[in-house]
Amino acid sequence: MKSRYLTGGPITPVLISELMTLGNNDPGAGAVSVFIGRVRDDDYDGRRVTAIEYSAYEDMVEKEAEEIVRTVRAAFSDVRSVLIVHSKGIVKAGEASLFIMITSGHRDHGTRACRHTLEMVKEKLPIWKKELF
Amino acid sequence: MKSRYLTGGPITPVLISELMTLGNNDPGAGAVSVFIGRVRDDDYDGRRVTAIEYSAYEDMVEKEAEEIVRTVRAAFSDVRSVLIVHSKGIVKAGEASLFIMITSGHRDHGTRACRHTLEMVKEKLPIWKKELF
Amino acid sequence: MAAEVKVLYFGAAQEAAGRAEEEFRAGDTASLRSQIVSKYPAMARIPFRMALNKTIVKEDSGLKENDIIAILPPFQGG
Amino acid sequence: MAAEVKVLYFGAAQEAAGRAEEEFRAGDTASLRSQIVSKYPAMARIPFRMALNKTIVKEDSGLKENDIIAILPPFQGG
Repeated sequence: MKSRYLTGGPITPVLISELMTLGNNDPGAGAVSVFIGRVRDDDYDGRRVTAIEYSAYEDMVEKEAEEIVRTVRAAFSDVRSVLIVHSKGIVKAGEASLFIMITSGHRDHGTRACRHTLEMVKEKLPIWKKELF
Repeated sequence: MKSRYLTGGPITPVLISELMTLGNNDPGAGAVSVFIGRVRDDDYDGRRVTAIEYSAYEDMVEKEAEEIVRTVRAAFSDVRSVLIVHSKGIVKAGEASLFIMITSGHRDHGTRACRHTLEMVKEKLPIWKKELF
Repeated sequence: MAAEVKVLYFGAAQEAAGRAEEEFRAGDTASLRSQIVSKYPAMARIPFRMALNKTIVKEDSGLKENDIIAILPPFQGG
Repeated sequence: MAAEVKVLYFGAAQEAAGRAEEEFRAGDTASLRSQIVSKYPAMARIPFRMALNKTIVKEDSGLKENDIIAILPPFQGG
């Protein structure tokens, strides 16, 4: 992958566990806020989604994700780390395709930064999906 | 423990992984919002916190936590599950003492319900702490 | 009519009382509060609420035999 | 002065063009957009933005040799 923010296929429970330990070395981080986006088995006119194939403009994902991290850290001074990982390729229904983790001293900036990061990921990252049935 | 919402000692990374798999069986849950509270190594007049000992009125924790879950589910219709676990006993700096997980169809209710649950946990659960240095 | 009730102490109130629980005789929660503060002067500095059978007491409530009253300093969970 | 630039197609635009990338000659982004929509009529139904060297194009911009222009349908990540 050209981007550190993309991973091939689903974000597995094992990967999530690994990512979450990255926040564990900082005894000043009193709050860890995590958002995980998953593929839903939505119904489109009677056809059920079994998977989504994500594609991305990888170079630009890298640039925009770095900009999101910079913006979030500037806006929420209590934030100590920002982690964003998005899937590329096929992710089955029920599997995770997005992982965001914010560590912060206290809960207020952390929970707000997590939501803000999520909105910016959806708005700024050049990623597309194709439903598979 | 008399309450299903309390666990003895820290909420370990292994326990967190286990708790997070509880949300995995629902392919309609597109959003998983998690908050983890951890013991900070705060400084009190030059003395550094090494651990916190939590005590609780367990019977009342049970009753109040159930009420929080009911309230959150009623307020946020897209929420599909609410999980609350708090530590009792000694938790060292850097270790987790609170775990909240909300699964929801979409992100909006999930992230808001997570924050709301967190505020209610702090306001409603009869839990006390004692800093150890 | 005073009733025999069980009082549970938590957090800083447990330290102020030097015990986790004891029995009192009281007719209502207001009278019980006075007795507790008289017995343990340190309790006057703790802004405690009371729970009657696991429900926070919002106004003075009558007590009956075997009620359980918890003395609750400000919560600190989370 | 028209320049030789590389165009990358993503998402629905890639399906409309039937390819992932190709070369164009164009002097600015407005002229490039017209050429692309003329060549692939299906592209007219896609509300695409363009990125010039990884930065979203907000107003018509001049192009120079070897610029990279990405054709970006609405983002769908998250």
